[in-house]
Amino acid sequence: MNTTRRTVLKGATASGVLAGLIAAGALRPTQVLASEWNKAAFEAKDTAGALKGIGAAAPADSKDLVLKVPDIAENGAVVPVDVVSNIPKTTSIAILVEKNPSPLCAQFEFSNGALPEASARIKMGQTSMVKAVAKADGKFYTAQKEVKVTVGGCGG
Amino acid sequence: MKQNIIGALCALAVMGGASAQSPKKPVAKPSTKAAAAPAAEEKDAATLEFEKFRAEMEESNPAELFEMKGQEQWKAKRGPKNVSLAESCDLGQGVGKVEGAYVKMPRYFADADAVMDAERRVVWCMVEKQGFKFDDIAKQPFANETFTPDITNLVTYVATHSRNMKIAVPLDDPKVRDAYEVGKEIAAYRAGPYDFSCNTCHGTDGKRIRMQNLPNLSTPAGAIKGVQGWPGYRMTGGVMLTHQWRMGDCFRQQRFPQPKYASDAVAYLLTYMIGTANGQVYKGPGIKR
Amino acid sequence: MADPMKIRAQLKGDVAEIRVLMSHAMETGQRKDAAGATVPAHFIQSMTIDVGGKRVVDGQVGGSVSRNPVFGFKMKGAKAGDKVVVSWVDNKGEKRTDEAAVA
Amino acid sequence: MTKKMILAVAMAAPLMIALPAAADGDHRAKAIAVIKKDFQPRGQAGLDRLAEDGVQAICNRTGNKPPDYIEKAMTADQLATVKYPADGKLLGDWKEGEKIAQSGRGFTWTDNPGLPVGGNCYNCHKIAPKETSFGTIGPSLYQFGKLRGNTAETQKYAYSKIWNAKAFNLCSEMPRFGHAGALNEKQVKDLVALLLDPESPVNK
Repeated sequence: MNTTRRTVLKGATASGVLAGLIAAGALRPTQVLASEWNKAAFEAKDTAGALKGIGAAAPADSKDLVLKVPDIAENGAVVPVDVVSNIPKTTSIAILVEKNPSPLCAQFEFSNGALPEASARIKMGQTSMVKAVAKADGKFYTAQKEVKVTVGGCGG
Repeated sequence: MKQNIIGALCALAVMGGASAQSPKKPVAKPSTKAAAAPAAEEKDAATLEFEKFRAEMEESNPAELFEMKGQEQWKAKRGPKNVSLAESCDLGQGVGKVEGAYVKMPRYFADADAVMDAERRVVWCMVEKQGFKFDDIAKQPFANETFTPDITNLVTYVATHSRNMKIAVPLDDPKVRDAYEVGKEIAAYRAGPYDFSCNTCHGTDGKRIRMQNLPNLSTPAGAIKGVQGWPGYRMTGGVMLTHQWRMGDCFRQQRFPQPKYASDAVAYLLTYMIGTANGQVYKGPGIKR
Repeated sequence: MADPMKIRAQLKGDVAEIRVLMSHAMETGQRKDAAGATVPAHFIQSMTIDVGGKRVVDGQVGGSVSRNPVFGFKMKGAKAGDKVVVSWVDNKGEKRTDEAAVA
Repeated sequence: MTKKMILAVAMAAPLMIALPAAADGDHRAKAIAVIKKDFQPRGQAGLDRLAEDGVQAICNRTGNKPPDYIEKAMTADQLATVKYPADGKLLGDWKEGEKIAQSGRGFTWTDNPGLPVGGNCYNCHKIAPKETSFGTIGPSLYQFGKLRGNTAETQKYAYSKIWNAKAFNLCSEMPRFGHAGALNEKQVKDLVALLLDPESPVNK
C-alpha cells in the first residue's frame, strides 16, 4: 500500500511533506490515489466551460486525432468511443459529449509507455457531437463526430 | 362428421350474431394498392452501425462481472446446509461439472422428475442441496437496477462455460421431446386482450417491431439468435438478465399474466426454443440493447 | 464493499492491451427512479493503472461514463508477468483495487 | 354485446373437442393445462386473460388457417361487434391520431390501468414518413388515403378494421382495439384521420 501511494504522489519533491500529511490523516485517500478530481471541468454545464476546465479553451482541429464512434447509437446508455492520437507527444485524451448536461465524460493522462489511445463507453441523452481533445506538447487538438441517438423498441 | 358439427355450431353463432345486431351492409375491403412490406432481414441503420462495434462490445461484456461473482458463489459453501454447488449440483454432466452443461439443457433430470432449463436446475440444486427456500429465491428472481440475485450470477457463470459450443438439447429423450412439443403449443397459444401468442412476433422471418429485428423462433437460424443473447447484459439500466426473465417479459408484452418462476411452462417453452436451435453454436452470454 | 473488477492485460507483439471492467452504478445524480425520486449521484471519479510499479494511466471520470464501466488502453514496454494494478475511487469515497498479471 | 360474448364462449367450448388434428391436439391439451397451472395474476393481468374466446379458440386450433366457411361466418360475426359513433362521423383529428399511434402503452402487468392505452401502431406499421422507427409485422400504411381515397367506404373500412381486425381476417395478427376496450370511438376516429385525412402527413 505504501509503495503504491508513493508512486501515486504527484510532485515527488514534496513527498516527505505529503507523507507526513497522509500519516496525519489530513489527506483523504481520494487525493492520494490520483490527481484530484477536476470538479470545475466535470460539473461545467456546457462544452466551452468543460474545455476551459481542462485548460483547452480553443483546441485546434486535427486529422491526426482519430475518433471512432457509431453514426447511430444502438442505445444511448452505452455508446462505445475509441480515441487514438497520432499527434506526437500526446500526453492526455479527453472525451466530451456536447449536449450532455455535463459534457465532460473522462480524461486520461498517459505516462511510462502508455500509447495515446483510450476506449470507453459513455451515456448520451440525445443526438449530439462527440468530441475528443488531445493534449500534445502543451497544445490542445480536437476531433468531433455526430452520434445519433434513436428510440428503442416497443414504444412502451 | 366433425366438420358438420363445427358448421352447425358456427351457423348457430352467426344467426345469433345477426339477430343480436341490426343487419348491416357489409363493409367491403377496398382494393389494396399499398406498397408491399419491406424486404426480409432489413436491418436498421443503428443495428448495422452497432455491428461494427459488436466484436469489441462482446470482447469486454460487463456480463463477465456477473460471471466472476457466479463462479465465486458456485464454489462457496452456502445455504443452511453449508454445501457448495460445485460439490453437490449435477447439471447433467456429473456433479459440479459446468463445462458444456448449458448447451445441453433443458434436459430431463430423474432426481427431480422434471425437464429443467439451466436456471430451473440451479434453483433446484440451491433448494435441494444447499437448503435454500424456493419461495425466498422466487420472491425476487430477476435483476433490477439496484439488485442482482445470486441465481443470475450463477446462471451467467454456467452459461459462460458453454460459450462457442453447439446447442445439443437431448430431444431423443421422449420426456424432452414431449416438453418440446408442449412448448411449441405454448408458443402458438393466442389469448389475452390483444390475441397475441409468442408466434405473433416470433413466427415469421424478417419482421421487426419498431426498429428491433424479431428472430423467427421456429427456425434453427432464428432460434439461435434468440438463445445466444441469454443470459444477457442489457445496456438499458445496465442489468444482467436470464432467459427465464426474457420469457416472462415476452408474456408481459403479450398482455398475459405472469408465468411462475422456474415452472414447467417456462421450461417447456425453453425446450422448444433452445431445442429448435440444436446444432447451432452458442455465443452467449450476450449484450443486448 | 465494492465488487471486484475484471482486468485483462494481454501482450500482442510489443504492445500490451489492457481492458478493465468495473462494477459500478455510475449514477449521474440526474436520473429519476420509477417512483419519480432523483437517484443521488454515485459515480467513479478517478481511476489509475500501474504496470510493473509505474503509473501508466491516470484517469478522471464523470457520471456520463456508462454503468459498469469498460475501459481499454495500450502500452509499450510491459513484459509477461508484470503486475497490473487498477484502482478507482468514487464520489462517496468508496474505492477498489484489483490486480492481474500481463499475459 | 353480452349475448355476443356468451355465444363466443359457448361456441369455443364444444369446438375444443370438435376440431380434428388428434396428434398435436394431445400436446395442445397439455399446453393449456400447463398454462393454467403455471401462470399467476400480476398487476392488471389476471388469470382470466388466459381463457380463449371463440376467435382465439378457432385460430389456436387451426394454425390460424380456419376453413373458409368458418372464416366467413365468424368474420361476419366479428363485424357485427363494431360500434360506430352515433353521429356517423368517422374522421377525427389526425394530430391526436399520431399521438395514439406512437404509444405502445397499456394492458401489461406493469402498466397503470388508470392511464390511457396506446394504439401500438408504429410497432408494426410504417405510417407517417417522419417516424423512421416503425415495425414491419403489418403492411405499410404510408399514403393509405392517397392510394385508396378518402371516401365514406374507406373511412368505414379503416374504422372497422381498427375496431375489430378480425372482422376482415379472422386470425389476423392485429389486435381488436375497440372490441378489446383498448381504444374508444374518439380514439379510433383520430386514427382513421391519421390514415385518411388529406392533411395528415401520411397522405402528403
